[in-house]
Amino acid sequence: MKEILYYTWGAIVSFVVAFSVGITYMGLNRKITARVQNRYGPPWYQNFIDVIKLYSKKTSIHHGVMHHMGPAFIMVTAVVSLLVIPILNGNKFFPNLNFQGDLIFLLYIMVFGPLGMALGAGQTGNPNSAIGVTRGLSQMAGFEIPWVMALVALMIQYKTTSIVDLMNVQVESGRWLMFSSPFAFLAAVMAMLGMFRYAPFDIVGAPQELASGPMSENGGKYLFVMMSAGSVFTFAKLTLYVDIFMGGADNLIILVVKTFTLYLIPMLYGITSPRYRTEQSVRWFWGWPSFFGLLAILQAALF
Amino acid sequence: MINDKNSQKIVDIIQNFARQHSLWVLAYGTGCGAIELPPTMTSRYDAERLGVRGAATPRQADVLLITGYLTTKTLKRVIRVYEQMQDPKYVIGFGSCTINGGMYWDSYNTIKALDRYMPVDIYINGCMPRPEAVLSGFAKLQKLIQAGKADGAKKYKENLEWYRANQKNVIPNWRMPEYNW
Amino acid sequence: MKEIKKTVIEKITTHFKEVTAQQHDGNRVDFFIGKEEIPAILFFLKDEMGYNHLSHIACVDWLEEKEFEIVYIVWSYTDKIKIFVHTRVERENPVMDNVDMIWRQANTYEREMKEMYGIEFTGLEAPEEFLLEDWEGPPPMRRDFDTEAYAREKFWERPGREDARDVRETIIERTGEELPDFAKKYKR
Amino acid sequence: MNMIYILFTLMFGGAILTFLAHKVSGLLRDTLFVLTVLASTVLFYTKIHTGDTVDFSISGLSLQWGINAYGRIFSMIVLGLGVMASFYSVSYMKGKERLGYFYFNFLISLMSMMGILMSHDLVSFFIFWEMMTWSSYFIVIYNGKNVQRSGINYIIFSALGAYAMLMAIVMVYAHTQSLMIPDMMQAFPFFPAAYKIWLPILFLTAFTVKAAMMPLHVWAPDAYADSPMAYTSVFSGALSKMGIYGMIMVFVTMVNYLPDDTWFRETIAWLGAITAIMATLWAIAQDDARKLLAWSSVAQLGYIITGVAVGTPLAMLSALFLSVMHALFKATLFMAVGAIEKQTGTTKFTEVTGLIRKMPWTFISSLLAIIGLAGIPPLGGFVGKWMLYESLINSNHYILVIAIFFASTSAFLYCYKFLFGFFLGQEEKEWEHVKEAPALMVLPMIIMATLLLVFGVFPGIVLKPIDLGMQTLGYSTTAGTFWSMSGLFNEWGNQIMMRPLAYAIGGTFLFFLIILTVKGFKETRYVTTKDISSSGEVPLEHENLTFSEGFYQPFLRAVCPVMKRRMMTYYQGFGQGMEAFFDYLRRVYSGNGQTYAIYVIVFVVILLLFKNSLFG
Amino acid sequence: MVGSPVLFIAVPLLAAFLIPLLGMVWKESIRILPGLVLLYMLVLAITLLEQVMHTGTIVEILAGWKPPWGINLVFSPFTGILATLMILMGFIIWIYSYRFKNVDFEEAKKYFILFMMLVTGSVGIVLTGDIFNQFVFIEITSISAYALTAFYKHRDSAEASFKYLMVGSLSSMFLLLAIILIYSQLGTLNMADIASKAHLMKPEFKILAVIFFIVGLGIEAEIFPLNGWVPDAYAQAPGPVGAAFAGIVVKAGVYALIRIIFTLFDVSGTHQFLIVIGLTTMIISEMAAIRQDRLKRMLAYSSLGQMGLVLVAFGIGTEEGIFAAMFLLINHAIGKSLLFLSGSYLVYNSADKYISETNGMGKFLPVTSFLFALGALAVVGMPPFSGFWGKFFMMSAAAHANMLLIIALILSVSLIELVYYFRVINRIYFYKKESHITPKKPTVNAVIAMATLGVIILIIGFYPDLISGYLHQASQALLDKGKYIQDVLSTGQLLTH
Repeated sequence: MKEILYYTWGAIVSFVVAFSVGITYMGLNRKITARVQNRYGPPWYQNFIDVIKLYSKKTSIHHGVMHHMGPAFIMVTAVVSLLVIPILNGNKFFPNLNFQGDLIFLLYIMVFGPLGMALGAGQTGNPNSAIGVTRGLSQMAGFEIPWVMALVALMIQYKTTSIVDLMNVQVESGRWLMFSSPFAFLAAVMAMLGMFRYAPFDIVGAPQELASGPMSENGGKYLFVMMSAGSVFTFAKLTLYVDIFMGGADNLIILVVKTFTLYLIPMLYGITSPRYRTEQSVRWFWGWPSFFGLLAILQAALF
Repeated sequence: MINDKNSQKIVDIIQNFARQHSLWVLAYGTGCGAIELPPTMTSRYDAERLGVRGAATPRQADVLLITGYLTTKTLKRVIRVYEQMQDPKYVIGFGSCTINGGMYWDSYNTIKALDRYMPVDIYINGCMPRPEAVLSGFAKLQKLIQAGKADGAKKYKENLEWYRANQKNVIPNWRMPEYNW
Repeated sequence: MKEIKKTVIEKITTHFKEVTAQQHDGNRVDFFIGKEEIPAILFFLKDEMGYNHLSHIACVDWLEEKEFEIVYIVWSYTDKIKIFVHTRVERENPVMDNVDMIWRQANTYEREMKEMYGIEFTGLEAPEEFLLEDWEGPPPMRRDFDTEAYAREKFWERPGREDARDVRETIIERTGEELPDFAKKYKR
Repeated sequence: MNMIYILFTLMFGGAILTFLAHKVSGLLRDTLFVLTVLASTVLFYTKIHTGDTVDFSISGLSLQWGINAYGRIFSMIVLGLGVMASFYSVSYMKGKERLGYFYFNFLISLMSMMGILMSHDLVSFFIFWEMMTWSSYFIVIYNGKNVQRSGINYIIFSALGAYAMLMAIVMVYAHTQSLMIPDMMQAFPFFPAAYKIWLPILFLTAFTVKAAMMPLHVWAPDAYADSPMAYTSVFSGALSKMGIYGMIMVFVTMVNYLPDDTWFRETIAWLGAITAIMATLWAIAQDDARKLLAWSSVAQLGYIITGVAVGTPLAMLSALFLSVMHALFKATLFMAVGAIEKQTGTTKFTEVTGLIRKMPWTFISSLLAIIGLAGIPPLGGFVGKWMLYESLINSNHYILVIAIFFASTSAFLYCYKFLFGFFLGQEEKEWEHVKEAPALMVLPMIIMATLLLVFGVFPGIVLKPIDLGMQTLGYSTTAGTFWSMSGLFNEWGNQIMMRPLAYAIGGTFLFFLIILTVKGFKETRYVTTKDISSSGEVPLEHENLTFSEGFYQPFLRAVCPVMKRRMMTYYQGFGQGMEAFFDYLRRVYSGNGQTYAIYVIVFVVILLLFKNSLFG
Repeated sequence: MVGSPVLFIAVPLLAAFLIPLLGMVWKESIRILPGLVLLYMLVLAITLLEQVMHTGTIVEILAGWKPPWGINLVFSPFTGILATLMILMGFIIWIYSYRFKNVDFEEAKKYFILFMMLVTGSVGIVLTGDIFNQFVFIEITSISAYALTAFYKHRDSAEASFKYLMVGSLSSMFLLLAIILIYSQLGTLNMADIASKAHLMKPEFKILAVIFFIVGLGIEAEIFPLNGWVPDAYAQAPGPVGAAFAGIVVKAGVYALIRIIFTLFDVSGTHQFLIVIGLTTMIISEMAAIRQDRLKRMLAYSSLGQMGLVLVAFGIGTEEGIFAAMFLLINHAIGKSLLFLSGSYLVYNSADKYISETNGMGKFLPVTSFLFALGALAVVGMPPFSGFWGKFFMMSAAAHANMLLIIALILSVSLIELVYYFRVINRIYFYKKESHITPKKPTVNAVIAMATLGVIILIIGFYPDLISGYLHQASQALLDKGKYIQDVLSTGQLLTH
């Protein structure tokens, strides 16, 4: 009983951490974007305010059960991936549901949320939502390829499908996988650009064209849930990358530093990019990123 | 505990703070005011530092900007959009056209006073108001929100019949879903 | 250019007996013809003479003459000549032949004229209201339609602008311009 | 009399009685039909035990029927789906024509599938195989739509496969003088070298036709789409698995003994993967739910084929597990399409939208089935795919993993399309009257969807009989307990966290759902799907803004280079070429008496000229 | 003892002559008499067959002359089965055509006379042990066949009959040449005698004789370049006659050819020749069949293909092969007759007998269509119908003889066969009926006849052991040349009159 309480407490803390870090990152993203555009920009805590405002909206509407449950789907995905991804090296406090094969598990659970949200978006009957969903799914079929290639390369090279094993490898050897498997890292990072859906891969929710796509009917508290889930998910994904490529982290500060460094990549790439059309982005992912993925597999298989 | 008056007050303060500093605007680009918004939002005036940010759909928006004259045809859409927004919601009327018809005072298809048809929280004067005026309008709105006085939506809900009568007077062929908040 | 204009006029006048031609400077030729002949002349212009671009269909309200004048403006890419085909219909119950089978885009102009002037086009495909949504008053572009009175009656007006005037009156006052007779007659 | 005889007599007699009862009364016919399936299922599971056999002989050929643990895996699929589909079809087929014919062929095909599983000799195997072919063929053309295309394609390819198998059977028979499958297994290592190559190829031709593998798949989409949905669930769920059943036997008994089996395995595995990819892409391009599911079936079978071809114990386990799962979810989906077809009269995504509130149970079961199909945890599909990936990585098929994963990721696209097309989107006035399908149709779907969930959380329930079956095939046991499954590169028996994970997922889900529903969301309201933020416009009653035309156009534009050519074009070209050639040859029969007389003379002359070389 | 083999010749011939006489007395008798006769023959044949299976070949000597000089009839297991099959088919076709030309007495009389002649001739070909006698029976069969082909007196049927006649007379010529050659060399016409003395013949004469026989009999046996008459004749003859051609006449031709090759001469290369010619026949005719747009022509070509398959099976030459060939022969007789009988109802009222005119008949003629489908499935060789077993045995025989390529060829040709039969079945069941065709309901006797065939197909399909015992004996009998010679020439069961 005590153990369960302990783990629950850990889960809640990790959720809070992920939420605050993630939402801060998003705020920083806006700030940095503004600075790059020669603006003053909102304060770094702007997204907190936004989230609170969204939560304090008095009304919200839904178009049916699936629409109502859509945000829950994505929240569940975010939380479960957070539970599965080890947050700190060898830390017992943060929950760690990891197991052999959790990489494959993560690959699939990560689409559970988007798919559930897509169902919710579909039920709204808003054509923009459905168009956004089709674009999102198409893009997903694009970036999953280099991402999987990178993971498979790692799996081959280190003979494991467990994240903890990969982290241990790095801790023991003292070398980060981003240096020992550079191609895998390259492919994975390129896939990450699509995963975060920042420009140039933001056609999914293009605000001017699609009215924010899948989210176009979500307001108020639904948007609140989605924004928080998004921030948790952002943190979870970054942590995953840090875990498998950058040797994990020993404490939260290092984790934040590493994740933020990693987060700069999609952010800066996004700020300075225009937008791809769907088929262009899909082809982009099947081009160089997949080529690097292939190189990574070759490297893993041959050396 | 939530029903406790003091804590409710604190919650109100936090909520109003958040509402005040996070204004997602839905710019309904009618008339010439639409062209004033790009400078307002971009580098020169940068409304985002006030927390003002564009929203893509009425469902996500807090503030509805009516940027100029409204024909009866657009009025219908504007009302629809306003009713789709989530409470709390605010309306800002831009320019003299929304106030008294402006130069369209004798047009056969342009309304001449926006507040007869929907609750307006702030009017920004001018023909057209410049970005500075717009920003000051936002600041004024923020003050109103902070004071809890920006209750256009409440007014609309309470006086719905009056608004509806006015709207139907202008738009004879009324086929819209019921507003039942 | 002149030769082309001449041949055009010749051709039209030989084919259509009751047509009067009028030459203008530049690349413009005007024809005046009865309204029954309009489809025929337009077909002729398009098929025989290569005037396959319909630029516009305009309408003029000749209130005093109790007539509408409808002007079809067509253009040839080879001749580089504009041809204005004028015709007149009576103002009471105006009915005109529909020409959107010659040019599909004529449909747009005709629908507009139907709403704005109340001219009926026989067999016009007009599925729903076009520019004026929920319009109940008389066709607003007719000159005898009193915009101001209509607006005052229909829309609530904020007090304080009672002295607002027709901008044309102000202009006339300031410039001291002489008004034509018919305009005086219909002055508000 | 032996129980096995009774089983077949029951099924065959039931088929004939059902056929005859059609003339008497509809109720009697339906009752007989369902009773036959139920009774034979009960009989099979209570009276026939693993290892039971019965010997007999026909014209000097000694034959044997029986059931082993391997056959039991598939009998689970056949009879389980049979029972579900029989209940379903009683309701689904109500009011259609020629039901006696339909039920007769339905029962015959069930019987022949059981026969295939219970044949221990090649001749009865072949006989049941062919019976399965024609009975299913007669159902494919039952609707009378596209008969010349779907029906003839199906029968040509099936016959091609069957004849290849017949060839192989006579080769085996000529060589071993025995038709027993175990004898063949024992004798195979001692066959001549040419036989060793040809026999597996010939057998695999037969089996891959049924399993719809790449170059031989062209019949499948049409045939699946054109048969009545009540049968397609069996057709795609169980009948195609007979191909897998045979393939596994071929791989276990023959390919394992090839001197160099790598190229063989690689070829088949890659063909399976390409099938999966291409069929997935084609499924994405479909606008008709039947076609979409048909292509999706082909794609799913591609995974299974890859698993079979790779052939490590884990891969085999995953292939068998996926077979069971595929039977469950694809049957559910086909039944859902059937229910929608029954209620609305169409299966096109462009025509039906917004059924979720009208047919909630159908939606829930298809949602579960789709989640299973997509391989998302915690449903059954995930376990199978996981094992497949692990086995592929384990056996150094790196690129193959990527290919399979690509197909699997792209599958989300059509999965979403299916759910969106029918159930989501705007609710239309045209479908306002639509009600939930009758209970007899909904129940099987719900049962199967529930089973999918149960098998996903407790995969041991299915893995245990599969393990027993694999031991029959000569694999060592793969599972110690219900819970043990593979850890990659680790010993067998490593605990996985499926159950805690399932709890975690379910728990969090419920938690947030409750939060969303109760706490702080009191002001949440339902608004109709017409009330959407479309630039302030109010859609009219007859206006449907649902996005359904050209659904994945951008994606298809991205992949269009590979979709330009269709296999069918090549086959059609070949067929037309052949017919032209035949037409040319046929002109020797000129219809002219003089020509014929000349033929006689010429024949005599030729014989006389070459008499010494011909006869001696 | 019910009777002796001679009755198979004598009774129907007598009946054929009696038909017009009795017809003067009682019109219905011309219809009943053939049936009675055929029924009697059937009973006799089955009894004799049962007896032969147990006790050995019956050799009957006519006119008291002992072989090799006298005329003799040999009722061995092999010939017996063929004769029984022919009589059975004759009987079923009689049932079918009982109401044939119901109003036209003269026509019916002709038909039944010719039909009896046809059966007599065919049975005679099979039973006789004398080569010249065989020639005579072949002529009887052929002439009645010419007449039956031209029965409808259309331009087309006359043309078909003329083609048949022309090719047929060529065949007679060659046959006679062969017989003359043998007689000049060996001085005997008795088959057994020839067989025992064949080694005395000069090889070149022997080969010449074989070639003449192949050409002469090949026309009746419908081998490739000599079968141009077949489609026309089958298509133009009345429906039951087509069935009789497929079920009776061809069998006799094939028998004669096989007897010459297997028993009479020991020429090497004939078996290979049979295989090659059989394959050629099969391939070309199946290819032709798939391009036909008329139902009966399609069936005729298909029939050619089947006979080619039978020849290939004989050509394998092993006991297994002959067993398979016999199986195929029986299946073909039953299946193809069923197809002809039911098919002629499917296109009964259409002028051109196009396949497209069978569209949608399944609804209007359910029984006929079902039986047609059954026949098609049997002919194609779909298990569990009778055709499958024939094909399977044939293939295993070929595989035992290491002829794998042949199996592959046969299977690919079977694929073609399957395609065109299934096209027709699709049309019958799943197409919309052409409005101008009014389907004719089959008469009761026709239904009985067709249903009998259908039942036989099912029975053999599910229980091939019913006939396979007989067939094994028959194939042994054909292969055991010495026993044949011995039976005929010396001991055996001699029936002397």
